[in-house]
Amino acid sequence: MRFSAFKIISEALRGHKGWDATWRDATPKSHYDYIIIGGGGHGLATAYYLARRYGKVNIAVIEKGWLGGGNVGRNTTIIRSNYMLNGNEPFYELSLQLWEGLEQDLNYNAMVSQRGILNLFHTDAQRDAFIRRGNAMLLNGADADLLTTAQIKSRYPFLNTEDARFPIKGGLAQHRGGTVRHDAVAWGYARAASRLGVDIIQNCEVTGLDIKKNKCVGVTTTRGPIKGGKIACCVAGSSSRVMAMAGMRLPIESHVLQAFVSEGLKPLIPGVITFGAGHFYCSQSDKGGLVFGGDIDGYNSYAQRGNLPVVEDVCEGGMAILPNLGRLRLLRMWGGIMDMSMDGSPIIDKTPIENLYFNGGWCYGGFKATPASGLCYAHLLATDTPHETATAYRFDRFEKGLMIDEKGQGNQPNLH
Amino acid sequence: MIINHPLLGPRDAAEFTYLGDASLIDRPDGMADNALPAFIDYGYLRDNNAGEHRELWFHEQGDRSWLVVTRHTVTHEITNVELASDVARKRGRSK
Amino acid sequence: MLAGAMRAYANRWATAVGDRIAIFANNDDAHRTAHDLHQLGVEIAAVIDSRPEAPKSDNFEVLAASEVVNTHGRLGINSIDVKTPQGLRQIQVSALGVSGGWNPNIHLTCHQRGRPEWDAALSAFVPSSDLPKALYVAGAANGKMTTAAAMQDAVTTAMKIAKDCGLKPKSLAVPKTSDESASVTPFWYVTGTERGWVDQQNDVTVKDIKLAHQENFRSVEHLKRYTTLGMATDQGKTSNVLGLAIMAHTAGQSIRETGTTIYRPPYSPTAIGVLAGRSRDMDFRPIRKTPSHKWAEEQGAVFVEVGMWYRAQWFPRAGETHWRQSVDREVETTRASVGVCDVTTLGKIDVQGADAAAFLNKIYCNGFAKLDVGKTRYGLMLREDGIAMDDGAAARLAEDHFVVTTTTANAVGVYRHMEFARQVLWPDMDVQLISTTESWAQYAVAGPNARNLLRKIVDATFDISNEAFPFMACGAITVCGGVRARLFRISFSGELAYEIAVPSRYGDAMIRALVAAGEDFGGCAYGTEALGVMRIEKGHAAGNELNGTTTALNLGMGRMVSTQKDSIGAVLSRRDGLTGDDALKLVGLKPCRTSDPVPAGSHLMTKGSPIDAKHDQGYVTSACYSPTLGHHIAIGFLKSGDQRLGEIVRLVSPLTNIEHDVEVVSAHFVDPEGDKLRA
Amino acid sequence: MPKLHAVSPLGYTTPHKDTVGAYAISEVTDWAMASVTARKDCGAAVKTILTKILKQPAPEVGGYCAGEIEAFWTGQSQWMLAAAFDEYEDIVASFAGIFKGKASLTEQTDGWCRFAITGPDLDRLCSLLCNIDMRGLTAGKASRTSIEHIGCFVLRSADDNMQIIGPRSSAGSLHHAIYTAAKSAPF
Repeated sequence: MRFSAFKIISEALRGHKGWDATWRDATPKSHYDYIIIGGGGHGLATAYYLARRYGKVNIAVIEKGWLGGGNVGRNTTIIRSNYMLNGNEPFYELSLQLWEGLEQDLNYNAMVSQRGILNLFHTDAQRDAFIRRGNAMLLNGADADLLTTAQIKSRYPFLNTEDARFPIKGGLAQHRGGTVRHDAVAWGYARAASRLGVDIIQNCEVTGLDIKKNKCVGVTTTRGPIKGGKIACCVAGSSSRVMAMAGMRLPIESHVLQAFVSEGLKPLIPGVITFGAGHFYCSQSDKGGLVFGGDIDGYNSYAQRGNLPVVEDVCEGGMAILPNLGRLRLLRMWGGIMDMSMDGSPIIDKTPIENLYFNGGWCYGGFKATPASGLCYAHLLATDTPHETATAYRFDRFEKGLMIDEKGQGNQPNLH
Repeated sequence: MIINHPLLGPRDAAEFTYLGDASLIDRPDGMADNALPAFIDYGYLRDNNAGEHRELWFHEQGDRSWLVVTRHTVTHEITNVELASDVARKRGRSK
Repeated sequence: MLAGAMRAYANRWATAVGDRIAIFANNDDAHRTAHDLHQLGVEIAAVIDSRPEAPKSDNFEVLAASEVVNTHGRLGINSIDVKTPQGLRQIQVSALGVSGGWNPNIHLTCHQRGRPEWDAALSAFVPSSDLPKALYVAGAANGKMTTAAAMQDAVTTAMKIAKDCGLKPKSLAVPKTSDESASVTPFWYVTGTERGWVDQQNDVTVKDIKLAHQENFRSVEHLKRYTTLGMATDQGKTSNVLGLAIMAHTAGQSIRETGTTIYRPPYSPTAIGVLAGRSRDMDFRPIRKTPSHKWAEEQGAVFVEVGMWYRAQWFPRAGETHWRQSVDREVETTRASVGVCDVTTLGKIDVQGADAAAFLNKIYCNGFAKLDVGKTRYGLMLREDGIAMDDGAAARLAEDHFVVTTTTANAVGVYRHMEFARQVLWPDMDVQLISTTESWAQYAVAGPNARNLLRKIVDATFDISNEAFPFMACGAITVCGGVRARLFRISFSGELAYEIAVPSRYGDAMIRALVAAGEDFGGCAYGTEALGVMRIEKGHAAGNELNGTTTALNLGMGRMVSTQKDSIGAVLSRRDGLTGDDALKLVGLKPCRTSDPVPAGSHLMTKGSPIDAKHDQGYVTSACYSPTLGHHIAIGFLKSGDQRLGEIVRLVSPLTNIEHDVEVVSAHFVDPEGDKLRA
Repeated sequence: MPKLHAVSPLGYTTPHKDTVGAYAISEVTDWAMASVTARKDCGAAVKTILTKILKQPAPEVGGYCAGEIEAFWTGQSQWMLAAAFDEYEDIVASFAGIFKGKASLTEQTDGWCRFAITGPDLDRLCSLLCNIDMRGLTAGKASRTSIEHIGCFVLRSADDNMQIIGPRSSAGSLHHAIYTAAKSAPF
């Protein structure tokens, strides 16, 4: 069944009786050529591109809980490709381009909205760094625009430009950035993958990796053992736990990142705005609630819930640039587990164990990477060579000293 | 979260700054033959377990002690707090 | 509306929501609502109870085993259709109250991700039996829905808490209360009608839930996300149980099998301004001012925020209409005669103890053990991953006493790092640390007349001649007739220069005295902009160069990393990827056409190569107009830069529409041999 | 040669004082201060010397000994020693002899601003400012904590008398925080 305007009209006339299941709930088979561990955005996208772009069949995605229940369902929905370093920018630009064509590609409305993203800066040094970054974006074929304080004032009149402790001195905008309905991304990929024959298996937790003579030949799960040709781990915050089953220690720590939503209000914020003198970012969902966030809580956590000091810090950051939010009520907060890597950049690579592959270390930037992560991981799985935009995302970059450290914080994951 | 400081008693976690895994105490010898692989392991690889975790916190807004906190990374329950200097000595870091 | 709300309006605020009310319910408590309203004089049209065994009343009609199946009215309700065992009836009403019974208030038990459990007898979720340590629930929140049961539960729970705390509580009598009936029989939705409202805020209907099921959004989490059930301001307090009961029914599962989503904080929507408190507008973060702040204000200084500090950027004089005029004058005056600059904000850490020198040897990549007392040395501090962390000068005031300076931005982080090294890495070194940043007001005095100026300030008993107090000397002195001070002969500007520190309470007087003394030589005060210009002219790295990704090698200081000792970061700084032949090197850049700017943030391309990211050769970190040289200059990082002096490269900044040729030169634009420093 | 005149952390030539309702908030500038940190293995010896100087037992963890010469605990084997500014302006030189290399002394006098606060129900006033357990901070106790993002020491000399010591550069912000709290105090 394809979604179309005609289908919507005809279903409306027939009482919507004809819509079928968005994806098929599969029962595990005894063997797959590709087993993708993790039914989040990245895992589902990997399965989809593996089937669609690389023509592979006999693929399973196994998910310990419900599909899309990890970070793809608990983020602030922002997409952008405003990176500085050559190891990152081509990858994220590929991702943004995939977002731009996603809905046609998947035949699913993921509400991709290129409403723009604006990073404010507040010091001369920040301006210099943002110019360097904006130039890197343009040199990589992305878009970037430097805005003056006056331009910002006229476009975003509600920002605090009058009585600010750290006055706004300008901003770097990426007009192609924006937001996407996060849950719909998981559903869209699930539906498209399922239609290509991918088995999506929910409530199936991996309890062990079947490794014989340094070769991974399958997984054991709560729904029985499954043999596999290639086993691909794609579990974000649970990366260390799953890879520990293969005896691997990773350059990753798990940390909790909180996100917040306010009660709904009429359109106020036209795009995504980030504060540069504290950590706060905000956009407005199509339902009207402000969706915002800030720093990770800062200590290792698998708790999917946050702590109050960061709530306070985020609200302070919000009030610093958007003082008109004072009486707006915060409705709900939640936490996701971030696989914070040692340089703030991800890993898409083979492991030292044959046929075992790894995708993780997304820190808190995984959502925007979803399409490119899936495509590049599929490329690696299908061809055993890294995708051209992901050649830097290797395990060995730490021993070689080739870190991709956008923030310059070094090997302290909670600072990235 | 409340951290029960071994000298000062219960204090709000907001007074502290986090560093990471307590294995950072075990800094390798920079002059040893195998220094490079030892430092790569020390600097970059972590157990990152879901469960009991020993980790370093600095009482920045307090007495400036570095502490080793034993905390459960799923429940956040803190079961032990020690002065990092004591732990370091026990682990053989005396000069 | 909810029947409970009608009762609250009536009992608490003496407000009747209508003059003729019907109540549709499945539980005894709703009859109490009807009773209360009746007592207050509101006409009860009927109580429609889905249960065959509904309680009877003398005061109003009760229709047992009945359901409201439709409502009528345009702007408000004026009648309802009721399906009774006897047939369909239309009843005139002005308001309809609905009541599905009560849910325990379990929200707080979910905030640590506790999973509520279904209690079939209660037809509601109750707190998880596996609660976090030290969390107890009593009363209605624990599913004890009558006053007497809640009281009993409170006493039992209090006893349990006391026992768990190791106390031996005396037994407590339970207060006597009424024990009204709370009987309820589940009734989830009216069949035969499509648009039964489930979430009244987000307009989720029975039909939407059935459609979610049809499209495989069957997990309660999917149901919530797909239909937006429970995501409005009540956060599902009125709709969640209903919604998932309908899903369970549709899926042919029990509610226990279907499960529930969990509630997230806050319990009540909370104003963002409340959570932010006073930290807003100018009070967002505290302000740090140096002791000369008031003086600088009097001079009309333009301030800039550097971290929490406010620093004077430049001091405009009459007739100067553009900031560059002021900055150029300050630089020219300093280079020609003498200038005074407030450098109080630099971090200062006192390092004492028998192992102080050995400790600094660990902290800095270069050697400190052999530094003579009375001397200062530049120190470069690496992070353990081999990347440059901070730099500064360490002055040896005594055999066992150093004072270390840090950059303004990194003062807090460096102190924390040094405490880590002291307490955790080398816990038995005899070394003590304390910050003295705020104790001293410190001023740079720079320029050929710096010594002449200081001779008017420093007490005559101290010989500050070049011979007695050479480049990199330091020591305790007195100024202005006995005020304790410290003098360091260090230079950031490349001029003959000193930094002089006095206790902060004298800082205001000191800056006035220094500037007044400088006037005899035509000197002036200079701000952070002129400071920046002079350090770029001299090729000194600062924050833009120490950006967290650069190594000593990149900064042109690779040989400083000693191989003779074990210092923090030395090992990892030697990794292949950081030491390749094409590593970035700090270079100077000057425009081929002297009128061109060389702005920071530009990228560098080999001349003739395509202009794209693949061919990127480096980037500009710091730039300024050099009044000394009469054109713009910059420093930046270029691949193999030290091998490329004299090469013409392409500077590009597509973001600001700049592209032109620049020449790669030494980063030391002014006095490369350092003759001025030692004069 | 010019004479150097001192100014207070708030920038006045004489210490500033405010009265807000029942509260008096006074800038205090007449203490010289030095940190005293025991050298390796000298903790006990330094305590003995401090006891001699203070003429009362040296403060234990979290302790504050008021007096003509006063001291409070700031960290492991570390104290802040304070004495009258007029007499002890060069406080390190004044006490270096008595510690005889058993402790590292560092002048801290001008690193800090100090506000004395007197008035009723200081526990509640301070609970508007910081998150330490004020009821536990009885007379003779000291604690370092954060007040509106400013790291401060809070000393209690009596039920109705506290001292807040904060970084000198943030004197204005700290004063504003205390003043605002006193004004907001509904008691």
